[in-house]
Amino acid sequence: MLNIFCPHCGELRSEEEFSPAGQAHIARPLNPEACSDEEWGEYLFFRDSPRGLRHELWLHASGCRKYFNATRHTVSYEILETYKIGEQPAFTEAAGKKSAAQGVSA
Amino acid sequence: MQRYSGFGLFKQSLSHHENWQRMWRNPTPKPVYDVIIIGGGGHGLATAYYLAKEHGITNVAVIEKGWLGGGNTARNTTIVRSNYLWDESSQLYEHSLKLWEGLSQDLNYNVMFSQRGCYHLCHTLQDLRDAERLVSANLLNGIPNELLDRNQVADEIPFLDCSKNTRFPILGASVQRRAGNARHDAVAWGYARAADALGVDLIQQTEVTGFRKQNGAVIGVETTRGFIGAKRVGMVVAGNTSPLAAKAGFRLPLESHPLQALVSEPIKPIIHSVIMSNAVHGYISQSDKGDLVIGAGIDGWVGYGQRGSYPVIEHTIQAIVEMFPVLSRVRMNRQWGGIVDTTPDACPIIGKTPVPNLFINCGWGTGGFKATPGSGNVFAATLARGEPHPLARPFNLERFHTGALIDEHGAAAVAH
Amino acid sequence: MSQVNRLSRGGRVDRSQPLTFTFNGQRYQGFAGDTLAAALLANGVDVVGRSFKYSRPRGIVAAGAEEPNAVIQLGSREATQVPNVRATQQALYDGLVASSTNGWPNVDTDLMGLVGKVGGQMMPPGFYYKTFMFPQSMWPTYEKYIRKAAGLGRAPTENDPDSYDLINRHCDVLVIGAGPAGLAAALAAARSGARVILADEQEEFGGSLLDTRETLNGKPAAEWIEQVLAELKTFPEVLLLPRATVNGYHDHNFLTIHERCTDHLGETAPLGAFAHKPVRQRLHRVRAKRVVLAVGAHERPLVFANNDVPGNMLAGAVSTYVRRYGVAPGKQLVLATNNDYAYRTVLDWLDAGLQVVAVADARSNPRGAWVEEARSRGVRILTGSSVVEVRGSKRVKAARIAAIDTRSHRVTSPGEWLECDLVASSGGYSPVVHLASHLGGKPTWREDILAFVPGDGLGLQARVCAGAVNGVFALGTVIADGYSAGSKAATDAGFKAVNGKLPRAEERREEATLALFHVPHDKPTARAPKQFVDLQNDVTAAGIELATREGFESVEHVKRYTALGFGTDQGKLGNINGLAIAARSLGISIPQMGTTMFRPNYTPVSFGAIAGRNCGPLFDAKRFTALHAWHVKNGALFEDVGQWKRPWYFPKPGEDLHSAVARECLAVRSSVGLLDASTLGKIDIQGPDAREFLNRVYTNAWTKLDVGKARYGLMCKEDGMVFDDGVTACLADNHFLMTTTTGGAARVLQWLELYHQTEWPELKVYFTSVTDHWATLTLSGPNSRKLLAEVTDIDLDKDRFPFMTWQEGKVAGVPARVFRISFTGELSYEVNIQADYAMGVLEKLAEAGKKYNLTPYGTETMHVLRAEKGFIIVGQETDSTVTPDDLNMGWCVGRTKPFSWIGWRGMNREDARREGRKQLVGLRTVDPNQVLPEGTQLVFDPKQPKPMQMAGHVTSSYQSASLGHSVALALVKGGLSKLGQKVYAPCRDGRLIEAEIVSSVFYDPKGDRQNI
Amino acid sequence: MTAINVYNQRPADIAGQSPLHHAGFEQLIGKGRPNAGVRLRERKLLGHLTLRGDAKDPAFCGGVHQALGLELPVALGLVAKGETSLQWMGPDEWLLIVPRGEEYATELRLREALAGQHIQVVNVSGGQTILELKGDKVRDMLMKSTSYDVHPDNFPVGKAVGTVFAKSQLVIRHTAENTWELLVRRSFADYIWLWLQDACAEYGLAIEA
Repeated sequence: MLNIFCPHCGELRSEEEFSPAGQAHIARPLNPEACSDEEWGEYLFFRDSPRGLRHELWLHASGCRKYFNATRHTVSYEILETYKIGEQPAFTEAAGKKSAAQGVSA
Repeated sequence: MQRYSGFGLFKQSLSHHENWQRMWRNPTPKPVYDVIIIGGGGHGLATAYYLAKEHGITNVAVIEKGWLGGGNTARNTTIVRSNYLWDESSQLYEHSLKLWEGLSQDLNYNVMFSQRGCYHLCHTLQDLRDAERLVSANLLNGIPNELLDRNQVADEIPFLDCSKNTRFPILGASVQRRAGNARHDAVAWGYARAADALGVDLIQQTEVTGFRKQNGAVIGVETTRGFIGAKRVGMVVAGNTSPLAAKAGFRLPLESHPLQALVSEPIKPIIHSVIMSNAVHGYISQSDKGDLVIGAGIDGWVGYGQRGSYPVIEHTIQAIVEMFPVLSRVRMNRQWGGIVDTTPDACPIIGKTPVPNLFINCGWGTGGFKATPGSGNVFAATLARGEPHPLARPFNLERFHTGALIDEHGAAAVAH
Repeated sequence: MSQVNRLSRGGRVDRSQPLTFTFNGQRYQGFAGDTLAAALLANGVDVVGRSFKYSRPRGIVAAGAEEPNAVIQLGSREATQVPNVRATQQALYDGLVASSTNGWPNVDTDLMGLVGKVGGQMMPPGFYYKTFMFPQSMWPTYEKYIRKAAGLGRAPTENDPDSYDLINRHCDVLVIGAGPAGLAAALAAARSGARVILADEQEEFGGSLLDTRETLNGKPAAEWIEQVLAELKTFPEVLLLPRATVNGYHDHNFLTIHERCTDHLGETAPLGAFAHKPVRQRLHRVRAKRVVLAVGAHERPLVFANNDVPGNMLAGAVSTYVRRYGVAPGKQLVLATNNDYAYRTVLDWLDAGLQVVAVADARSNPRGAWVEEARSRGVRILTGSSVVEVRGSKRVKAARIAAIDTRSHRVTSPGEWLECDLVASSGGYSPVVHLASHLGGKPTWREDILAFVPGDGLGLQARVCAGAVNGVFALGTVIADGYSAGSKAATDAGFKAVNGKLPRAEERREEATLALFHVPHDKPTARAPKQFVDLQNDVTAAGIELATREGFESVEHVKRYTALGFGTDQGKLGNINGLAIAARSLGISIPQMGTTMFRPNYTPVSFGAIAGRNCGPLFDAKRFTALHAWHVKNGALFEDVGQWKRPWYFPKPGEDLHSAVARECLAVRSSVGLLDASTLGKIDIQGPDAREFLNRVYTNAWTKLDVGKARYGLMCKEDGMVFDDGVTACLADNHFLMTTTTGGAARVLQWLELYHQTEWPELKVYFTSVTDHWATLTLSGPNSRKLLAEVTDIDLDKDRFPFMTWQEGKVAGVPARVFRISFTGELSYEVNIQADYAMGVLEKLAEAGKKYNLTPYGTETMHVLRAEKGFIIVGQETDSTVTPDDLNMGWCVGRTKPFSWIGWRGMNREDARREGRKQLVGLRTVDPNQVLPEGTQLVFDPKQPKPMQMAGHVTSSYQSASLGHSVALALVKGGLSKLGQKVYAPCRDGRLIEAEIVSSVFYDPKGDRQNI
Repeated sequence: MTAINVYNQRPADIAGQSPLHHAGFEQLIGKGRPNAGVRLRERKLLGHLTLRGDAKDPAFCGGVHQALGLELPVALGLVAKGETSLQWMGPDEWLLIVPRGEEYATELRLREALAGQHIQVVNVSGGQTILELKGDKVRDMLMKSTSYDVHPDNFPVGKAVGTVFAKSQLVIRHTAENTWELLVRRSFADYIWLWLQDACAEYGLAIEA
């Protein structure tokens, strides 16, 4: 069971308090009317599902009811960081950074 | 191929079983094949078998990064059924179920397919409406299915708590009597042995690391044992589809999630069919060895670790004890997880990809095992012709652009 | 009642407390402190079970969790049966009743054993894949007999009288295993001030110290256990958990501990103080900052011919029974070993005054301290030799010791048959790497100790290993290793380590173990008598070799083809031997072969313990409205809607569903009815951008909704499919009250928050759920105005309080907000009251309503009434594939709204706009009294063959008492262009119901009645 | 203030029914086991207001202080003055509990102090109740019910945490030594009551006035 640092509550909480909400940083197109069916379909359904780091949206459903982002490794399940909506991740697959301790996030 | 039979077994026993042949060869890859199938799970092996058997294409390699049948084929709860809602999916799964019904003889390998029936319990009025809709659709599609009331359910399923004072009382159930279980490993091994006998090369411990393209079209795969050429490549790698598709340069409407299951210690048979409940959220059957085989819902996040989160196990066990209170003192032996590639409409994607000569068969989500023969059969036809088999056609990738989804999530929870 | 094998002295059992128990119908006596296995051995019970496949007699092999054979059925009463209890882990209590799980007519004379002997040769691994195929129709019959042989024990057929419990724990250091390493680790961690949990699976703490012949500080090791425990008990933040097995090591240092609270007292928990029945077992859900794994090692047996005959035991187990339980499981001992440590068994046996026939040591020239001690005490030691075969059926009668060459894997002398009744074997020690590998980390092979030790666990487990699991075996070193592991764990968790003096153990010369797993036989493995690797699953060395010959080369293939390690012991004894045999057969090394995956649980856990309290009434929350007690008093039956219990209908004596609903419907249509609508989701929305937000999340326009008015709205997901609906009222310029469906309340609020928090944070708006704050009483029917007027100060005049508006005022003396909206098509008022005061209002309304025949109605009547009006229910008319246009609700779609609201782009995709989509229509059956079954599929051409082309399906269907005919709603392909045409419902029961496609509004199509 | 509808929803002269009215606590007082490990009291029918606003805006913090005389608590904080308490629920959300009947006047006072700001004040009094738990076994009972660490080192007095509780969710408030409060939603109250009786059975549960 994951241990997730809620960036709003400021502490680690058990996974039971959270709901995963899919891939993070999927912005709604600013002008949906300008999207082709193909582009709209990509926005709706096409997601990254990498073996490795993934930026995810989570909801602290039983806690502060806020959405936030997490950078999580999809094989090891380590959470490298959690960060608020609107912020950018410090860890990306390209940067190839690796965390020291598991479950502990900034 | 050395033919298997009771007599053969007796004959071999006289020579202390020292003369059984290998079930499949361990071949060195050829430089080029007509068709390469990436993924030596049940679906990939079935594809290879039907390519050889039904389409005469035997210059085929199955490339497996681990061991045959080592992915979800080895980690599922072995349920086989075809009672799906929409015409497109019920016909595909029924095609599969019909192949199951003769599979042991076809492969000369006992896959222990037992048609002991599968019950879907109804706990709410909307469940009953949905069941009626499903049963009715199945019947008109020529797929036998029945709807039972509470008393019939109580009569047919011993020890199921059908009393009215449970949290979610059972109001009825649909039952597909031709549904059941099969021995999961045997399916992979049976197809492997039969495909090998027809000349298919099964190449284990070899990972595909990339695709080689010419003019945008795939001409072969890069592997940990070097380049292997192919006229067509079929990708049948379930949970690993997204990362592999990324190597081929395209994205898919897929997420790979952990799907957990567990078994009890072996006990004397007490559960004689497959029993599923969406409302209480668990399902159960009992293997021929006596293990209660119990399944859960998928974990909500992407994961390739072949393990999920503990609360899912807890909730599933609660559901089982809620349904069958007499199992409270039975003990859970082992749990595990598979990696299931899920699509937004809970239906597979079978057919062409944006890359010429590269075909996919993926997105089976939680329902892949039951589809093994049908999936392999229609995908073989698709690879042989270069065009989707008619049953596979609705399951194209384009549906996620046009919106022609085939939503098998089941009717949404009732409102008001 | 005599305990023939009980030694006259020694052991930790309490000879002053005899306990009686029954095994296979026979009464025996044991002592307090015994395990069931110890007591059975004390009474000379050799055969405890029959093997799974060959029905061979089997006896007790081990003394702990690794026991494969002594798996018994426990329980004297039906309800308290427990299947598959390991006798080696079950404490003896007075009155214990146990039996073997297989064997017919009984375990001593099992007729299936004959089948095993005769047919065994026909049952190599995977034999069932190769037969039972012909004819195809016979498989169910074959399977019936296969299933007869399935399983070990049986489940009870009555409900469990016991209760179970979960408890969440957090600690700095969890120490797993309370042997010498674990005790030292716990001490070190406790002294640092950390929160410590020490858990051990056995009845008492001490682990190997409980039966060791070694001393600490020159005194019996048990004294040091007492010292450590006494000190640990002085720390308030230390929790000691005996009888508690750590079974799973999950992600992010979450572990589960299965504590057996009363299993040592009886088959069901005994009543405690205040007639309280304590929990039988408790599952601890632990989040540990750091873990110390001090779980020890399992001894491996050697694999030789007939090594399954009762009387074959692990060397260490023999010592345990002698020293800890005062039981000698035989008279004449032969030891087969490849290591020094096993010689302790010989010394213990001699100390007990018993006869050692011989030791077969596979090493050529062993000179360790205990070897020399045995030699000096006159023990015959045959070096370079092993037991290659055993004779006996229900008890070992003799063992053949022969010289062997381990390199060429050959027997090099005919050897010698020695009479004996007990063969102890030791093939080395396998660290218990299970927990360390639960997250997928692979164990590492160490050639120096011929064993796998925990790997780095991929860095996913914040743990330290200590003692034997670490490959550290000498007692003094083990304690030092434990203490330093405990210190390290505490330091890593943020505490300061405290040095401590450690007890002194004796130094002893000990030599290396020789690599021997499978003992060669004169005959080839396939032809030799069976050499068992996995006793529970009857997996033999020959079977493993056969698997590799047939092409099963991966360790997982071998495991799956032979069933090696699939038993309830999960291969704790057999797996390494099996790997070694497969590796040799394939010509590769053991580490090249690798191990299979280790999965929770380490040992099995009761379903009840995993479920805890969350069963029965607590399986899921029931949600109730403030008026529930009134509904109960008025005879309501309830429908589950999500977690809510909603009144379904209110039958009067003698009424069934249909007659009650007909009465309720007519009452609403003719006078006035009352519905508890409190379960609808309600969201208070405030902010200057509230209106804009509504414009974006609803399909229709909200810009012009005036204060005081209310409007119905549809919500879609981005794919253009309907997902919720409801009425939203404008309470003030920047203030709205949204209602949602009952089932959708939480999901809608979450969805609003999602868009606000992630997409449009710039919009100034807040959402707060007020679902539970307001109770909602709906009065519906032509007399609702008259009734309400009697209890309210609100002016109900139809012009001053028109349809789709709201007013504030007192109802029955309580401040209320009243909404004039209607889901029945009748004049209706939804009265919203702070829930605390709703009951009083309801009682006054009911009193005042008597003269209008005010009739409470439930969801069923609500469904009928709204269906008569063609109003949809999300989730019944929709299923996530239905657009507003499909519902013929285009009037609710704001096609010109400036912002591209959620769903607009989606419903304009190619497939959502194609011809021939299913559309919502009404159906009138040609026979007005026939009611279409809800859910039934429809066809245009009933004569077509199967598979039929389906036209759609019935979503709602009722007999309408008001209209005198049935009404149905259906989604029909192209339905709106087919009004007047016929469709057919081929029903399950064989009926073919013919119906006409009509408008979905059956009742009062102009809507006059709700507008009066 | 026409932009927002503020409405006094509580009748002055009518007795209300709290969410656990049907449990009949009055009849259970004094009937439990002697020296019960858990003592329970419903703090019922209080005024509950949800307050939303921008914590980073000094005007908001100042306005709240002006209206209530309480500092806006930061994450997981709970402050109290007499019978009034203010609790952090989320980064832009607080729960204000005032004596019964004072919620309307309090809302008006808050709105006056925060005039012109984008805020939300919602009366939620009818939708929730407070269960106060005292006794030396409360912590053990909480451990059975929530995965949150209730050790005083982690959960000191003055902290309040929204978390899972049994199969539901609620807020746990540590208000004094060995004194805890559960903030329970009305429709779940019966379930929580059922759970508490079961989970406290081994410690003894006494109802207090």
